[in-house]
Amino acid sequence: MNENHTLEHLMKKADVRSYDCYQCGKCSGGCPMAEGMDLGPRGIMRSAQIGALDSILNSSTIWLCSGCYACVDRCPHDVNVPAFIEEARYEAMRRGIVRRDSEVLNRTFLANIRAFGRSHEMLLAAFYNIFALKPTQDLTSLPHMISKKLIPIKPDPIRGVGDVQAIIARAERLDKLVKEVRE
Amino acid sequence: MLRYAYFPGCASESTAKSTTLANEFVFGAVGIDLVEIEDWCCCGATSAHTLSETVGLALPARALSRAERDHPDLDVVTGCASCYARLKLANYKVRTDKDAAWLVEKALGRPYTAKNEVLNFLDILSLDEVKASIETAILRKFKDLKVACYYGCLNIRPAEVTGAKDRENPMAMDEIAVLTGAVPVDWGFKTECCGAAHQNDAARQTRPLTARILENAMAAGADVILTACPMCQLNLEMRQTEYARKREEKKTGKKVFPLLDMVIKPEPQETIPVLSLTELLAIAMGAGGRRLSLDVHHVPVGGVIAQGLSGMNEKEVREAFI
Amino acid sequence: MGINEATTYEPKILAFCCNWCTYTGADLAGLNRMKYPANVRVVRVPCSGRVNPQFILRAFARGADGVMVCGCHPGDCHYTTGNYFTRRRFMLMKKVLEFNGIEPQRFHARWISGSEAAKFRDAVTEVAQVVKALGPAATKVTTQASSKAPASADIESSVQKEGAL
Amino acid sequence: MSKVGVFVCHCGTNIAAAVDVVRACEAAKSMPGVVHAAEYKYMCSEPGQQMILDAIKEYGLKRIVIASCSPRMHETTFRKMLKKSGVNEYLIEIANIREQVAWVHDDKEKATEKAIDLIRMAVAKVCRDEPLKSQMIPITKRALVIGGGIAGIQAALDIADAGHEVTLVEREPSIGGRMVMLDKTFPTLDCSACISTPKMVDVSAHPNIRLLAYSEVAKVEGYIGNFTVTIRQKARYVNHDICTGCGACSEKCPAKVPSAFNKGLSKRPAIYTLFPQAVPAKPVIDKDSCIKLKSGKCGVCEKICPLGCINYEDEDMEFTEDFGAIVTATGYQTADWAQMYDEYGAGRFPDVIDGLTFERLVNASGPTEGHIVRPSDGTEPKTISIIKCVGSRDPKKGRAYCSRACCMYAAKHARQIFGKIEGVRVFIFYIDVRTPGKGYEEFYDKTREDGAIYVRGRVSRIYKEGDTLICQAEDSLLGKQVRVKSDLVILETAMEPAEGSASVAGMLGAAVDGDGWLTEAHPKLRPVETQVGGVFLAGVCQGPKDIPDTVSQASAAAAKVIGLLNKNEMESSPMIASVEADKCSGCSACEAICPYKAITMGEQPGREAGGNSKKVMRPIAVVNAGLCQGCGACTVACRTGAIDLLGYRNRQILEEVDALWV
Amino acid sequence: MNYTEKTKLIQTRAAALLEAGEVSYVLGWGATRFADKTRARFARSPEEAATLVYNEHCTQSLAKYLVDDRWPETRIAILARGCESRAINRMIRDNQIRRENLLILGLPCEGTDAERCRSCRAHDPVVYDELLWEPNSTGAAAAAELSRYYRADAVDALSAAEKKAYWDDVYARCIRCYACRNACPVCSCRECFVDMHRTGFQGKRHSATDNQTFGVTRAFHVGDRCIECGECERACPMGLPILAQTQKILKEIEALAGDYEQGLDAAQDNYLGAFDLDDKDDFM
Repeated sequence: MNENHTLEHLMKKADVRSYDCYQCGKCSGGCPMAEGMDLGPRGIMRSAQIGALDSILNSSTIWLCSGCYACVDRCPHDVNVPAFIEEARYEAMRRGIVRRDSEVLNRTFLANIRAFGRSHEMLLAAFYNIFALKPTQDLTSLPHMISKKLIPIKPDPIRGVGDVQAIIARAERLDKLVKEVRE
Repeated sequence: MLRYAYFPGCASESTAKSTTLANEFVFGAVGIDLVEIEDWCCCGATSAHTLSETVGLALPARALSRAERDHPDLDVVTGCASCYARLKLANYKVRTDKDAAWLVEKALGRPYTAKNEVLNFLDILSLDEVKASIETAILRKFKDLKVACYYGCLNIRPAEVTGAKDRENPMAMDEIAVLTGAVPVDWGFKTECCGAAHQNDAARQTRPLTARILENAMAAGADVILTACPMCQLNLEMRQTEYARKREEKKTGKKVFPLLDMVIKPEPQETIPVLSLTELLAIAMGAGGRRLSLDVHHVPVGGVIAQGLSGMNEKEVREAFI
Repeated sequence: MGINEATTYEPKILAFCCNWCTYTGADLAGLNRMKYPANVRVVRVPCSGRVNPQFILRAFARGADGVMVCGCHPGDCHYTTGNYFTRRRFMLMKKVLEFNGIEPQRFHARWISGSEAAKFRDAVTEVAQVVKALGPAATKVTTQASSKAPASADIESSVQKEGAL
Repeated sequence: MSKVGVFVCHCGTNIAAAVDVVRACEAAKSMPGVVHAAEYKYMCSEPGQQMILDAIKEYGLKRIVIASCSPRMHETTFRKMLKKSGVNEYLIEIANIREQVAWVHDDKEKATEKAIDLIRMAVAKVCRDEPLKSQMIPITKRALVIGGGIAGIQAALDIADAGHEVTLVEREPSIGGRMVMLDKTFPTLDCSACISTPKMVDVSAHPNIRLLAYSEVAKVEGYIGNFTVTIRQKARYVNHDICTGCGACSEKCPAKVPSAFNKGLSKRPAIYTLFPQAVPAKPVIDKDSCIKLKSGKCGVCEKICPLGCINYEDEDMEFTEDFGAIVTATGYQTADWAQMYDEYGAGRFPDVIDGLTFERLVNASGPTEGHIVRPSDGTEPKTISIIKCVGSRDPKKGRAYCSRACCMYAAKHARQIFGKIEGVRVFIFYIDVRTPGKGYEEFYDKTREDGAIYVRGRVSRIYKEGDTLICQAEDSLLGKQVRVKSDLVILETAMEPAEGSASVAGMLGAAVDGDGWLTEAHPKLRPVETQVGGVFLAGVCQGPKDIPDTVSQASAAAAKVIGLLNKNEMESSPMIASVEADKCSGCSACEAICPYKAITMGEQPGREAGGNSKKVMRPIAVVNAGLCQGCGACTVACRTGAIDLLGYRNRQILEEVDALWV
Repeated sequence: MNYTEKTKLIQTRAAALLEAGEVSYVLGWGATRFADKTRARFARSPEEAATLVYNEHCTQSLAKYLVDDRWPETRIAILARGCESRAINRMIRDNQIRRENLLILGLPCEGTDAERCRSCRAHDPVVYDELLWEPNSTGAAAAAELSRYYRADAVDALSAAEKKAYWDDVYARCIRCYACRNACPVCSCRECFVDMHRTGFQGKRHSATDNQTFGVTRAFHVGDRCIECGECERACPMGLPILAQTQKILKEIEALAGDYEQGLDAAQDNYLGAFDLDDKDDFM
């Protein structure tokens, strides 16, 4: 598939048509994460319009979207930007393009679930800080957390942890399968 | 008696201790039976679906399919907006998207038909009969306690999945809070994303927006922010000192070093307590502070509760709540 | 049917076109010198709502290989609502023709506006191809002695007659 | 005997190059009914026409077929020619062998065959053509104008000046419409009231104009030249024949309700005139807020009125009038943005107002005497945000179309603000700035020069922080999010068809589009006419437009009306439906299908069917020749074929079909 | 109640009406010389009323006779079962007869020998002035033996070639006697299209093609108004499946527009005489 095809395919999957967008900026105007984004939702749509898949896949926007859907809600043409962003993010991952911080968090998170079946926020934060090389992030809250016993010292895995692992493994295989079928 | 299959969510076991206790208290008091889904697992929010669409649907579907198997007549309810969003989406996708339904079933290795609804606490507490029970269960009323109700974005949007009618200025929570005598304020960030999902991996980007929510609530004259989600709650209160110091820095121009604060312990800052809606209800229904473990809050809540429940003396307050 | 027959056989297709949209569109196709097969014969009617299903039956009974009814797009009718009735009428007509053993591909209805010359060309070309592939209509074949010869022979004879004129 | 003459045109080489015209002509000679066939280079030319006329004489031709270009080109030419020859001009058919044969087919053999087929079809049809005669319809020389805004006023004045009687119907107690609510008009910034009130006075003083304010059209019957309209005059409770408009009653009336004219910024009494310069300048009682009419107590106005004009027993009055033409000028209303935009506060914030409210706020004769203040606390705003396209260009929450005037009046509002508040900051949020009009771009330039800051980005939401409002948007040219602290926010809302315009359209039989605007007969070539003969469009009821365009369209509609009314009678097309009364069974299927309500089922004397020929009164379809437009939909509904379309009779079409397979 | 009792009731009521001069005649059934056949009978006097019969052989629907007396001087009484009453509604809707001219004696019906009764879905009269006996609730509610579109379904099940062969056979047998038209209560034109010689809708040749043209055209004329009484088939001397064509039209209308049943009241829209902005046009 060439780049234009891929872009079209991603938009089709997300049920988004680039011509629907007339760049009014209402999405980026209301996006809570916009200030931290490079393209922002409007920029994503603009890039799609000019066929710049590359700039979409390499943007921070696809990693920073928090999925609050405020943009779609207010969009005069009902362009589902978050759905498109999600598809673009999967495509980026398929190509090995990742944002380091997000990757560390997400992988740590999933490892957490694989290990225990549930997520333990403070454990997650601790591991994240280590792997992301940000030892001091949120350190100020640590004393409170410890003193109020909000962090379980030794988390218990759920009984079905094996089941959860199997589900994740199967789901990841299915993802690959779907991708292959598509190509 | 209303019965629901209950999905507590991971936060209930750690940071949301007080909220979890309050949930149990309130639902017990109004006579709603929450049957915990047996051996539930994490819904995957928000990393799983970031990485993989199928994993993101399969994890919540695991809990939902167990609920469907064990309690075929019960709708599923959760008290966390993040969990709600994932569970509801899995439910919605299985109902509306044949491909997704197929993937979910294959990944789970067992059927999930999505015949039952997924609800959040607000849906249940807003029922007329439940509101009536809340009213009778309330023993003491707050006075002049101004509350800013924060709904959280994921309880409300996307509209096509949640079916929420009013997405900019919802009133369901305000209408429940009123029952306790609290006075909801009109403010501008009821459904704005608080950035909880990215607090770890994009701290620099998310903290300003969390701070902005707090500032707007304070500007609207609120004494306390009410939340409908433990993730929102933790996120809104956890770094308040840091935000307050940042504001101070902006005002005075004097550089602030958060880590240093751990040692020098600066003067108390301009902060706003954050309570979950069920905590507010539980207190009005007579629950004590110790019973609810209200001391786990990062921003102390005792003062504002005492002020709201005027007539209590300071000693009673101390004993009851802190 | 053999390949040779298929190439020599030229179907005759009757098209009822409304004066305000499709007829104008057909004229525009001419103005733009668009090319399409010469199989279609246009009957000008004021509105597609003027086209009585009986006209179509008559055409088939006479040996038409294909019939088209074309009008303005719904909502654009020069007479406001005419084509809405057309739409209902010929949705049913198509089913009834099929029910009566007439290949439904021989009957086509199209919305073609006055500016859609290319659509007219494409529609006529498409219908001509479809009908040509079907071969001569068998509607005229009857089981009674009083009836005329089969349609294919009929067309041939009519072509010969025209040639002789 | 038919005695058909066939004439094949070469059209230079246009036809002759692709069609063997000689062969076609020869073929025509042996077609049934044909007594003469000829071909010629240019049939439409003077000598070509002469050749046909000569042939008619020489061969005694009774019917003519011309194989040439499209009938859409020269049908009328040849009809005119026939008129000269004494042959009825409807006994002619045209075989279209240029646009639909010569120009579209390369194979000369096949093209010629097709041309011959088309000629044979035309011959078959022409043999069944009947001589038709167009009818003359008398015209009532009076016009009705519905709506007393600037469009209606202009149209009424123009028609009246041309010497025709006009009745102007306005549902509000005064004419003036939206324009008198405005403070100034772009691009000249002249006072809106100063230019519109003299016209209003002209209307009331014009000897040819009958002004019916506080009235509505209740029913429309008839057709072009002959409309009968029922008008309902709402109960005014004030005898306008003796009232002098002294205003004492309004002053003393104890009831106070929000003034719709002032967009709720002030209150008005129950007995009121819409505004000081109202025409007619006499009050009416609003029965929904009058204490006396609601509860029977009060009666202050009756006591105070020196002339005894007050009549609490007044009732709605209906009467009918005849007209030859109708102009609809029902105008617009602004979109109810509070119902559409939760993200703009859905009306919760008093300092978020729409453009029309701002017009009242900034108007010297408005409730604040022209001081721009915040409705919430009466203070003067220091920062004002203007948001464009509220309800326009928004297919999801509002209207998909552009409301056309907002870009300009947003700029006008900015300049009005700069003129009134020292040191004010004005932000204008826009998606595009559209200024197609004389002097409009220059006006926009001046607005920027005055200091308006244009921000390209649709405001995503408005929220409150303390006392101020924050407009959160993206400056999409910078790609940066902006939050503008504003003391006052003005939403430039979309124009929508006025409430009730659809029902007026329904009464007239005129079409409305998906948005509710009345539809013109042709978007380019017949922009002020509707599909219904004798009904014309003026102003915004046809689609959003600004004042200059509205006034020009009103004058254009007036010109059309004058043209119609200057005639004593008009010719109607004879190609209409006709009923064979004997065959009609009265089943009324045709009545339901007629888009023009041209068919009625009249009880008529007729004979009972069958051998027993008792005379009875029975329902029979009757076609109103004035209303029928000749679409032929009824003919298909009629199973018998009792109703048929002249010029396109069932038999004629069947003959055409048959001719194809001889 | 058995048929003898019902006949008695009819005779008594008819005699009373005629005695009182309330109606000029009572339209019902009378005996013939064959035990298993009845025919229409116009009882004009109390004595004649005694000749009226009612039994399982009353296969003929009486309604069509009303169009032969559209302008009666006194009211006409008619015995009306489900099929007659629907026909009456239909004829009122088409301005052929007037309700005020009729005194409708409703007869809840349990079916006759006729084949059409086996697919009847409306045994009880839908319009009447008086009911002569109470509806047999079980009888009315009982499911019809044949499905509503049984004839059309049978043809629909055929392949294209089989359909053609089927109709070729049917229309080769048709003798175009127009009995179907004459019996049909919906065929109320003063002059049928087949008789409009000048217009020439209908070819005069006696060929299968022209016969089929007649059949299909007739189906189009009555299709959206058909009350499914089956009189056409009862009248057909060749025993042709005439209902198939109208059933097909009703079946398609139902598929396109949902529930569609005619004759239920006298103010229904005809499908082809109305439209909906959202009508399907997937044949485009």
